[in-house]
Amino acid sequence: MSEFLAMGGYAIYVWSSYAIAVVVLGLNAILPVRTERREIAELQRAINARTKHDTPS
Amino acid sequence: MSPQALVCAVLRREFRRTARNQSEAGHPLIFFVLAVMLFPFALGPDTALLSVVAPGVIWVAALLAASFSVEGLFRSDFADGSLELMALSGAPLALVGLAKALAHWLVAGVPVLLLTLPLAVGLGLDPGVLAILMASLALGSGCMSLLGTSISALTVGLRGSGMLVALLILPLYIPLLIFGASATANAALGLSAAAELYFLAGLLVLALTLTPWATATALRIRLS
Amino acid sequence: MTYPSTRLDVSNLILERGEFVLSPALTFTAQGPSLIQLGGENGAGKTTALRALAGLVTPASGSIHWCRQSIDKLDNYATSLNYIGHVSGLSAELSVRENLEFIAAIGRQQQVRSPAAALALLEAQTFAEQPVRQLSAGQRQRAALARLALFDCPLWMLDEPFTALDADSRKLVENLIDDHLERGGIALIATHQPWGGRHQATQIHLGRQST
Amino acid sequence: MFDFLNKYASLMHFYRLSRRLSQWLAPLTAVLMCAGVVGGLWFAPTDYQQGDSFRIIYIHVPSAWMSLFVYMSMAGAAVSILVWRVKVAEIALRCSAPLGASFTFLALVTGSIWGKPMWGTWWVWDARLTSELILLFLYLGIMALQNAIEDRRVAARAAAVLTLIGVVNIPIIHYSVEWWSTLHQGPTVSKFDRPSIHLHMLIPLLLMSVGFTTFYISALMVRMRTEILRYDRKTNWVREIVTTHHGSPSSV
Repeated sequence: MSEFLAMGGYAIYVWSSYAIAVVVLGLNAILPVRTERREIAELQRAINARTKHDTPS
Repeated sequence: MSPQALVCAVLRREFRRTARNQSEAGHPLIFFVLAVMLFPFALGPDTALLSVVAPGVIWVAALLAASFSVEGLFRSDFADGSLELMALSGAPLALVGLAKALAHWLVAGVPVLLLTLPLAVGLGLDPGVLAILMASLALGSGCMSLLGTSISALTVGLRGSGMLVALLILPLYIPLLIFGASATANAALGLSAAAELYFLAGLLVLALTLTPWATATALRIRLS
Repeated sequence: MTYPSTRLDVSNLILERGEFVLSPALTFTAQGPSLIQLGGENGAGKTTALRALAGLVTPASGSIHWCRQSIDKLDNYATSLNYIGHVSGLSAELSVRENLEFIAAIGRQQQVRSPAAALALLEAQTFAEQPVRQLSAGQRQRAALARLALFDCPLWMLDEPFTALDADSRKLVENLIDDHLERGGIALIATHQPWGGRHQATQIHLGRQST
Repeated sequence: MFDFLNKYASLMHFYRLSRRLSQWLAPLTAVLMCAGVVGGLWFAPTDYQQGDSFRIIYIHVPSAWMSLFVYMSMAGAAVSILVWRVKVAEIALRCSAPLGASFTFLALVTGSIWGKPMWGTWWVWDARLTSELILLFLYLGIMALQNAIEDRRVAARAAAVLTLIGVVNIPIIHYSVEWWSTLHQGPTVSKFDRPSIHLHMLIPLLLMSVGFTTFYISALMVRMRTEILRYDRKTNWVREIVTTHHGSPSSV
């Protein structure tokens, strides 16, 4: 297992590349989902606020 | 209303406006000379080194001067409503864009070419290379004006569009810089610079055919 | 010389600007001599509506027909239209005459008078040589309206033409519009000032309604 | 045909379509990526020239390929914005730019890391890497222009024109950078010619490439749904979706 991790002496380069890939792709996966959830929550709040203050026209 | 008459009308108007506020038209030229003049202070006065660097320095300074001077091309037209008027006059907006680019080239491009002469001598560039530098800059400044007109039409009326135009336009100027600087570098080594000059001429023709459409579309978008 | 039969049909025009949908669907027909006044408080979309009718802005939905042809398929719509926005369209550095000469040179509309004659009609010839920068608002407005006398267009669209005009300049412009109507022209005016001319104006009120 | 396009490109239909699409696209991306990484790190034999450092290819090449693929799909969206005024294309253009920039950045970083063991320097002015660098600036330019204009519909159309200007310039930039790098470094074989590709090496590469593409589409879907909700927030179909949603997150 340890010689697998060593990557024939290029461990730093290979693993750092994969780590950066995980970070970049991870951010592109998680951040949009979080903004979507926040947007939905915001819209819910706006709708609740409007229905509460809606004077019957 | 023949196209030539339309182009002449736009040119006449641009020259009158430039004549009436010369200081504004002078700013990019002063910037160009200043930018080139900084390098002897940075690299030391010996012209042996300076003459090697001179073509690249002059090309980069010309690029920056063009990207700053092209920003204000439509600004006052957009503000005072004459852009709206030109769009509704029935005249082809692409031709107006082309005339504007030609006006910019004559007002900002040609003076940069003329200023290159004393600057190149100051940087110790020998006359053979200078001729090629002037040829490449002549073709290159044409492309700069055409491409710059389209990009400035895209950002007209936006606040802070000064830096925005430079940010959008410089990546697109890189091919011009590559062929322009390498043409002069080849000339300095005694090699023929024909290939690069042909490329620059090719880019100029491409810009002449495509950018008017882009300028017209961009202006219509900004007016909507 | 009267205009050939002219007709502007607008059917359920809906305009969108940023988040707002402007004006409930706009539908009207203007035929032969007719004056339409677009009313509504500031920001109700009068200018956007006028710009859409002029073809500058593409409406979200609805259609505009000039002489029974849709304006975006019509390439000579511009030659029959004289549009004056609330911005003068005159460059500050140039003199009034130079501006008008440029407008005459670039315009495809049918020119009937020399720039000097057009300026005289608007009593603007006294300051024709002054740069527009030095003009008062009323003078600049009259210089801008000189385009109405320069070209012969059956369709006029004026955005707030009477702002900054004193009483007799206003009378002057109203007469100009009335002459245009007598020759069978159509005029659309976006203003909330009352119309004092001879012809009867049909009112269209634009109310802004966010979606 | 255009009314059909516009009616069915309406945002509500697209929103529902993208929900269904995400349901199975996200797990597929995960499977493809894992298979590609496992294949690339374990099963692919060591390259006789570069040793194990060649395994960076499984990140560098797919992301470099994606940086161009995203720009081309943005150019397609740009044409449909300018010609047919399709709202969905406007939102697709706005949401694709950051993804394209991320792929380009990833290609740049992994490219220079890959170059380090071979040439001893972190950055080398290789033709392909330099073209990627300029492509990154094109993406940043499109994003900068979009943020500078408030009205979303005008911003989308302006960005569409800039994208088309960019797409014409990409081959010019690529060719002039090739010319420039051969001029200054001499016509050596470009450092990035892939090593003679062995079958076991090729399969993970294909898996990763398809995985990156499905990742782009599913990440784009999420971004677009957020944008659609914000765009149509006053309509009642959005109100009904939001109220029945109780905040359960949609999968990636």
